[in-house]
Amino acid sequence: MSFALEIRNLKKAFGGLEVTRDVSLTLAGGARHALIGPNGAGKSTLVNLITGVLKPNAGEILLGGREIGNLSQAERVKRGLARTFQVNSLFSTMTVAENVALAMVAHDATDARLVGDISKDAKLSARIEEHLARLNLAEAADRLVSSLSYGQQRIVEVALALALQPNVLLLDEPAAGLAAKDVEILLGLLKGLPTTVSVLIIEHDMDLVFRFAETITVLVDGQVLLTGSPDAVRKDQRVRDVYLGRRHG
Amino acid sequence: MRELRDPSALPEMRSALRTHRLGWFEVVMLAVFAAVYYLLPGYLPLATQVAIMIIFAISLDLALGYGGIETLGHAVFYGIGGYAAGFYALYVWQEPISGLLVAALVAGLFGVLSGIVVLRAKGLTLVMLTLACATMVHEFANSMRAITGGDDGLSGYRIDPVLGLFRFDLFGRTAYVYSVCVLIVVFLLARIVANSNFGLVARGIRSNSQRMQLLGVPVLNRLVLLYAVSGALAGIAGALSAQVTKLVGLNTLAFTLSGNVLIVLILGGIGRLYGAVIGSIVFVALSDRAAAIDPFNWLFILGGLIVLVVWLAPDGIVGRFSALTWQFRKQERKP
Amino acid sequence: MPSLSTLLSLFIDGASYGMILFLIASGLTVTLGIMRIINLAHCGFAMIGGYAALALTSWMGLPLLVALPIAILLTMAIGFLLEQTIYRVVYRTHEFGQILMTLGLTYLMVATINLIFGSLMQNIPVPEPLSGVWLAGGLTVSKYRIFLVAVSAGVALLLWTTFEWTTFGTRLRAAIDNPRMARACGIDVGRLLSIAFAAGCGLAALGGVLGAQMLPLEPFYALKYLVLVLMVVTVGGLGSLKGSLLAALALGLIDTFGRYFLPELGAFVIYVTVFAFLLIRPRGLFQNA
Amino acid sequence: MKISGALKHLIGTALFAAGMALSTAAMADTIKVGVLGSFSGPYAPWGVQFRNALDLYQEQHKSKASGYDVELIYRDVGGNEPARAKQLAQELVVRDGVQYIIGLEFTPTILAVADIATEAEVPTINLNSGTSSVTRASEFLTRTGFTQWQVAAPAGEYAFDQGKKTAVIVSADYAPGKDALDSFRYGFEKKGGKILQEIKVPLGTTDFSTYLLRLQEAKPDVALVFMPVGPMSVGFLKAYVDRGLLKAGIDVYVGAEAQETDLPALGDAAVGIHSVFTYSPYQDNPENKAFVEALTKKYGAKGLPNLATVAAYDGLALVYHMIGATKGQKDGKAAMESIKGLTIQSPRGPITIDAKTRDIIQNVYLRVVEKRGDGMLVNKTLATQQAVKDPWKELNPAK
Repeated sequence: MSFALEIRNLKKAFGGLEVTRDVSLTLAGGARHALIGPNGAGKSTLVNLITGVLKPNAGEILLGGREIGNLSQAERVKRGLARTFQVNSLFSTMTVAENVALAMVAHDATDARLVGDISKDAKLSARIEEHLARLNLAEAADRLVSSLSYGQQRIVEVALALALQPNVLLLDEPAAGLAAKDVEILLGLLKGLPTTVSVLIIEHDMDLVFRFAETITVLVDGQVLLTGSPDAVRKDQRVRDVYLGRRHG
Repeated sequence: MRELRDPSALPEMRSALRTHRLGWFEVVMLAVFAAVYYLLPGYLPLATQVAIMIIFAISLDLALGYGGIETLGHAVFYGIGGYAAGFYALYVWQEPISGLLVAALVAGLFGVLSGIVVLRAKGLTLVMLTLACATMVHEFANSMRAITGGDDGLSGYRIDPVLGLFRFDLFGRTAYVYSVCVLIVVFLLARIVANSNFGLVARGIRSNSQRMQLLGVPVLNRLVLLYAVSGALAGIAGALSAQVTKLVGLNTLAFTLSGNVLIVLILGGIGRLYGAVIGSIVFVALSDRAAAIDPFNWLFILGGLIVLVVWLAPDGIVGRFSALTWQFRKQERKP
Repeated sequence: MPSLSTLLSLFIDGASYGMILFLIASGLTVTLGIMRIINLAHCGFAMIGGYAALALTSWMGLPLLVALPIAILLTMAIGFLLEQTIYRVVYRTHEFGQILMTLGLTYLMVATINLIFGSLMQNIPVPEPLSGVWLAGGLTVSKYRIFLVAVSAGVALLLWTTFEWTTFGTRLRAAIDNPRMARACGIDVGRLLSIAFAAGCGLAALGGVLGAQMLPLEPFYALKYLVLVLMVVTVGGLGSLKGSLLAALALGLIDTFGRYFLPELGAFVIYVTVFAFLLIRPRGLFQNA
Repeated sequence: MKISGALKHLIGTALFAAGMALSTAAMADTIKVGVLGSFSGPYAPWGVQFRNALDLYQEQHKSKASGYDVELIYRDVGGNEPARAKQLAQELVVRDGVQYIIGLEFTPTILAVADIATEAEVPTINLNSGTSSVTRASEFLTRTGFTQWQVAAPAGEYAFDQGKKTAVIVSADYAPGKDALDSFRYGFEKKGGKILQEIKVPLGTTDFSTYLLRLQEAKPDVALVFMPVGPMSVGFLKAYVDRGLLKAGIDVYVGAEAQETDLPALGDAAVGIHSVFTYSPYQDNPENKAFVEALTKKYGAKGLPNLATVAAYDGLALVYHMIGATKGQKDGKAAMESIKGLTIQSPRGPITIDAKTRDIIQNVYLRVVEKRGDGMLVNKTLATQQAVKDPWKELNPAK
């Protein structure tokens, strides 16, 4: 069977500096997978490799069993790989509904359609409404993104990515900078995601990770230290060493 | 799959998508245009110029207000449309409506070609490239005297009666009604485009083109399309002017015109379509009257007006107005 | 094939034309580099300088070389005053607001000049020792053009020295390179800009006075030569004096040679060149940022 | 806007008529004359001359033509703006109800107005544009200025008669410039001269150095020059003398470029410039003396007239004649008939409106710039050709 996302022996070096050394990773359909590791472990580079910002030196990235290593970012999005950004990257001068609509239109590949009033497209309106309702954003539909709180903007990030109806959703530090209250809301939303989506979350907030993920991969020095269930990771001595500052072997 | 919600839930979404809706503004404008015809017959030539300017400003609003294409050379489409209509009437057929379509096609095509090269740039470079492009075409038309008539303009063509029925008359009645009808069609067309998926995407590109690209939308491609549509509409404005005046001059390609249409649009307010209408009426009417009273010092008024508007109402007249209503609505919503 | 003397003649004509463009453009490129503002009113300062010199020479009977520094100082004062007032608003507003506002300002300048001096084209008489031509072999060279090239080369050298060798220059370069960083380093960018702005107006005024033979004074001067000056700045690269100098010289020469060899095409040659160039190098010859 | 149904149409027409009546009925006894000119912008000097002459004429005749009140309505075209000229002409006819239009400086603006003249049967007097063919654009067009052929063809002939065997023609690149090129060539070659080169200068040029260089290298005996009066003509002649071409022995022949109003801008260097033209304010005839005296009395030294002034003065005289001939009634055809073959004593000498072509027939003078005893630069007449018809129309008869 093919995985939703499969990474095989991925390598990336900047000059002589090897940032990613031979990383392999698999996400099954509907997976709730977290990627953790101390600063400098190479998490961001891995995200950039998967999403296509960077090109790997070696290795393969397969999405639903098909190689995507040579595709551009936009093409990967088309194949069902969506992501959120660490720094909000929204259409801030537009309303929440418009943000979501943009993603939907892009996903449907109807973005070059010159006729047909978008607000009279009942199907689209219903989809937007449903989508926003699911993320508790229905109330904010007609508000400009720039007028929302930071926490709400983070959720719009997720909404935008989800609107692309991805098979694999990459959440790049979704809780960064959020207040505890907002983290709870976010967690609630993430738990409610449909099982058709496989989620890979990169996050520093261990509480969020351990409550959300079913599988955790620990990345250290550009290599996978271990992959296992939250319990297994929690109990692993090597992981404790890493996080307590004692350098691993 | 879940059933579609009942339509009563949709109006909310409609306001959230901020599409352009027909309303009292259009009704008032139609009434005004009709009133001008009956009550101010002596001002029909001027009113025709207003209608043409509105079409031109609407076209710029699509490119600049919706897509964020910063251009200081939009007259290039106006001029090309004008010359296309002139040549068409001179050598092919004097029928006016087909002339408009031909002009739109030629100007749109030029939009595609120039867009592909120009739109890769951004910011100041884009501004300069559009300016250079327009100046280049201006100088080209100037140096191709044998074909374009250079500074003497292109003239000597006839225009057949509209629909074979309405002759262009001395009083400018046909010209006026014809222009206003074309304006209505262009307004509706622009509205359709603005409210379409494509219109939304254009706004998205203006707001954050990088993210648009990452959503999988080929941004350059879409911008070129937008530029072409905008160019085609501007071409219609130029063609209309060519048919009504029966002469195309180099001034239709000049920097002054590009600057004026920008002034018109920013005066009115960008990204709203209404702005183009209000701005044109204010600008053309004011410049005509002021120039009639005191030709040279009129520049004082214009210059002062521009500085004041940008200072006090940076979003234009319509923008100022709708900013107030927006605030009002927000206050209303918040408990 | 034209003779060597023709080519030399054309070269001097083109170079002097280019140097005038450089003088006018130099102030614009510096302010553009720091503030990213398209100051469409910049040519207006060249015009103000030119008319100030005209008033001083023909109304008050001063010799041109006395009137020149006064005209420059006057223009600088006007520039400084505007920078302290109207331009404060310009800096704050959005990009198209800036374009419009400076355009509006240009209209005000045009109207003012027209009110004071009338709409006729005006002529600043060239002082006797500089008028006329030198004849050397088959070569005819206008004395005034040689004078122009010499003066502007001197000014360019002075600018270069200031830019490269003084603290003021270092700070200015830092501000152009990265205004935010410069601010963080404790450089008073606002003050720097005010000075650069006024100096730029002075340079424009110098260009306006000296260039009046080639770019004759009339109220629409401020708009007529604007496109050309903007092109010099863009081709040279925003904020780059060296770029502007090269671009201005190149444009002056291409235009002059173009008009000689392809007279029917007129100014078309120059715009095609600029357009093609910007396509290949959208950021100009030298771009700092 | 969309009128459907006969009733609506009827109401519409009635309302329209009412509106028209409102705007025209007010002053039925006054005959209105629309004046279109450039009263602002770089070409404003023309507008000023028009106005000087027209206001003077009105004052001298107490605004009464054969007992009818005459009112002038000025409208500013602001330069070579055909679309605006057309709009203004339309408004003058429709809104203000003018019976005559005079003015206009440029070929394109004249052509833009020609349609209106034909359609409304409004006699229109072209005061300046020198393109020969424009009078053919409408039966209601006539001219009181001059045609480029009228002065340039004789200029070519005179130049040859003065011993010049080779020439270079320098001309601004637009319609009258084309006429100038053809007519200089026609006149010069007819006598047996040789044209070495034609140099076309784009309109709006301010730096003439390259063109003068070409001219210099061609080494002709004489340069035949046409530039539109204003910035270009002054700029060109100035550059010409500054560059020492006149001193180097290349004589220059021009037309309207050497008018007295522009000579001060050239300075003493202008001495020796030849021109072939139809008017000088220092011309010696009683009409001219009275004319110049009245102008300078009314406007001071600034009142010094040029051909634009005379053309406007004569143009209004034609209008007065037409008003008398039609007894103040609006009858464009009869009005035009009344001036065909009409001769009036103009300050420039006698002028006649050609009965066949509606174009002007007038004397043409060969002059040279001289410094008078009082230091004034003036054109001294060397020779005169009587009653010159427009040669282009003779060569290109109407089909």
